[in-house]
Amino acid sequence: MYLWFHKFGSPPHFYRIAGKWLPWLGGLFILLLVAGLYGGLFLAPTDYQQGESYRIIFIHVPAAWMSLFIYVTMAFCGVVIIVWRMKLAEVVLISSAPIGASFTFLALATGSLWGKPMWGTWWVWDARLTSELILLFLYLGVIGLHSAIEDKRVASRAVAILAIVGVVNIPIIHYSVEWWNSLHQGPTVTKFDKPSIYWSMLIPLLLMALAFQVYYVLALFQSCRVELLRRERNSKWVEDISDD
Amino acid sequence: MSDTALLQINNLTCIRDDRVLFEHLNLSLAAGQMLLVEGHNGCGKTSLLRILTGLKLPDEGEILWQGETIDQLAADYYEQVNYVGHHDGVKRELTCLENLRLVQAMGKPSGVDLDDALEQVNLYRYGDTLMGSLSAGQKRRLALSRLIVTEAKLWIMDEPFTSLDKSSMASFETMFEHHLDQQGLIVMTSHHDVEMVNADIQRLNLSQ
Amino acid sequence: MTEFFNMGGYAVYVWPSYGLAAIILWLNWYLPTRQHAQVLRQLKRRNRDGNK
Amino acid sequence: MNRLSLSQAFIYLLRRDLTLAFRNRAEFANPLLFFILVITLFPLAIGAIPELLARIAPGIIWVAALLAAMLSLDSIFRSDFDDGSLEQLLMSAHPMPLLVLAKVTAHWLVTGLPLLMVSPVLAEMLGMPQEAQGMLMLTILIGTPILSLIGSIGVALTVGLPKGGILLSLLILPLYVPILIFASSAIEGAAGGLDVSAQIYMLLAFLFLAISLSPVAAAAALKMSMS
Repeated sequence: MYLWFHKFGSPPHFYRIAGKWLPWLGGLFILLLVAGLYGGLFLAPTDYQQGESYRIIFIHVPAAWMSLFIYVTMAFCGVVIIVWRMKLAEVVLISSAPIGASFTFLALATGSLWGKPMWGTWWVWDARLTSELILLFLYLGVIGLHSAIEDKRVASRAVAILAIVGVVNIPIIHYSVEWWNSLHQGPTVTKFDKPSIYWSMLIPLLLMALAFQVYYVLALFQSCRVELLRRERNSKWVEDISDD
Repeated sequence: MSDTALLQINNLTCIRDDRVLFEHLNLSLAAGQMLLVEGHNGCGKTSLLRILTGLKLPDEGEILWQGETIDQLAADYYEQVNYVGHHDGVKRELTCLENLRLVQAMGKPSGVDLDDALEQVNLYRYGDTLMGSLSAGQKRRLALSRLIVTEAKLWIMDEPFTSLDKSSMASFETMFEHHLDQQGLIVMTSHHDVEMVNADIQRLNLSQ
Repeated sequence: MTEFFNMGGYAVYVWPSYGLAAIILWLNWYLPTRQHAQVLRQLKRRNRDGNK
Repeated sequence: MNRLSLSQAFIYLLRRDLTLAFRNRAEFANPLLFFILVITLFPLAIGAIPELLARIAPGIIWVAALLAAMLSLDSIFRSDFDDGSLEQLLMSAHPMPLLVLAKVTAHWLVTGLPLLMVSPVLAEMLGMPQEAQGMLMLTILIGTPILSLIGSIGVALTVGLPKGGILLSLLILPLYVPILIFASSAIEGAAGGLDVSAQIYMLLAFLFLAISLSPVAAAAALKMSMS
């Protein structure tokens, strides 16, 4: 296991393997996406309260899940960076940040698009939206710090620390925002009231979540490959690759 | 060789941006020896010194002190190291004596009386003067006096003679020789010619 | 079909959501792919010049 | 001679930083003046309507305290970084998290404590009810050390950067959200005569968490910033 980890973690090996996996991951993503969209847009029945507008859920919820999942992945990479100084983790961490930030943005934007017909306004200080907004700031902080430090190995260690500090704070922020929300607004109409979620809704939702997950790996691999080439431009293996 | 070597540099590589400053550097330094790092500007002298202090991480390789990596030793290593860098590391808003007391508080104090130490670097009369009002050379002398007031086996110095005049340079050279006689180790860079005839000096030229 | 695109009157909210998702997913794929090609081109030039 | 014990080293560095602050007192008065000024601006901007001011006073005071803390943070490590004292501290024989804690404590004593002392005056000016004023002071007493502690991580990460100021606020302000929420709600609750022990316990929990974790993170970040 350790050997595998070690081998997979070596930049040239990762570069090659990731390149090989890309088409397969792409295919899997398209498959899941088509199935999820078909299930979500055609098969799932109309919600009796929200009408057709609830179909935003198939984008919004998976995006929100991913936004959290990616941040946790980044913090995990952060631990690996600090403890083992593994180069691949540095690349994964910083390549994840823009993807995570865009999922967070997507969750916010779709939340707002959903909120307009439900609440009659584009923005409500709903607990989930608010913590998602703060999460977006956390992502932007990681990206900003990384781009501000010139030496990329130093920058990686800096964002590793930041990501770990962030992940310790995320549950605290999340629960305090939720608590604040319950205090100030009383029992609001939370849109995730789950009026008995049907299997026909849940399955497309899970399919879409899976599709996003695969997409994350796909996009991550691609941007990791770029970042690896940039960082290792002086090493032998990059020279060999670009010689072909 | 390796069993008498206190400080060992193994396979050290340092890359800055696109340039390889040095690659696969191997060296060892025994008690009573001095390493003089030479080379033109930007060739990685300061980087090498900072890697030796553990402040900077090498791109490859490791530093061993008495057979153990300095990462593992951490505070145990720092107790035996004194570093004088580009910056003097003294506070303008404190007096000479206050600065020295702080140096002692943060390190392992030698038994030397602070007034004697100031006397030795020719700053006795400025003991209660704020550092901010002293000249660059005087500040440098105070920075170097940390070598006297704390007890450390390994001295790492980056251009220790900057802004010093001939006579104080000579007196510091005597001090360095004395340290080597006491089985101490020195790693330093210097633009000035070092005239320490009796010392066991290894030279490392990073430009080549 | 029109009924489907109409989304029960919520088309203005549903379709932009899906459209935005499509744009964001596409960008996250397209940008690194383009950069990848760019970096490879740079490296090729450098290699032909023969300097390290 | 032996090196100092941990507590001696802590006290020594704390005293040194307090001496430095005292000799630079003009610089350390600025965040306090900023705090007072920002609060003065609110009645001018939204109108001197007593009920409204009293209603939003906890929020105003806490947001101003947050911003004042942000502004003062840079001074924790800046001068030590510039003159090379920081690398000497990192190479000291004492554990760095302890030294960071000493510096943060000194920082709080010279920037957080003054906020605590002027806050009742400002609360009175904004017409905050008596029963809320005690709670305001309590939350500032517990809350501002957390601001300094969390802030020290952010400064440690950005101290080596030429333009770290704006970035620092992006890194730190989101992490301040829970403190802001619990502190202002405790004051509001107290003004309404409610039991706010839950909020106070939460703030205390944050404080202990911050004391135990943030010096370690800040020390790691400083080491990173030096390389």
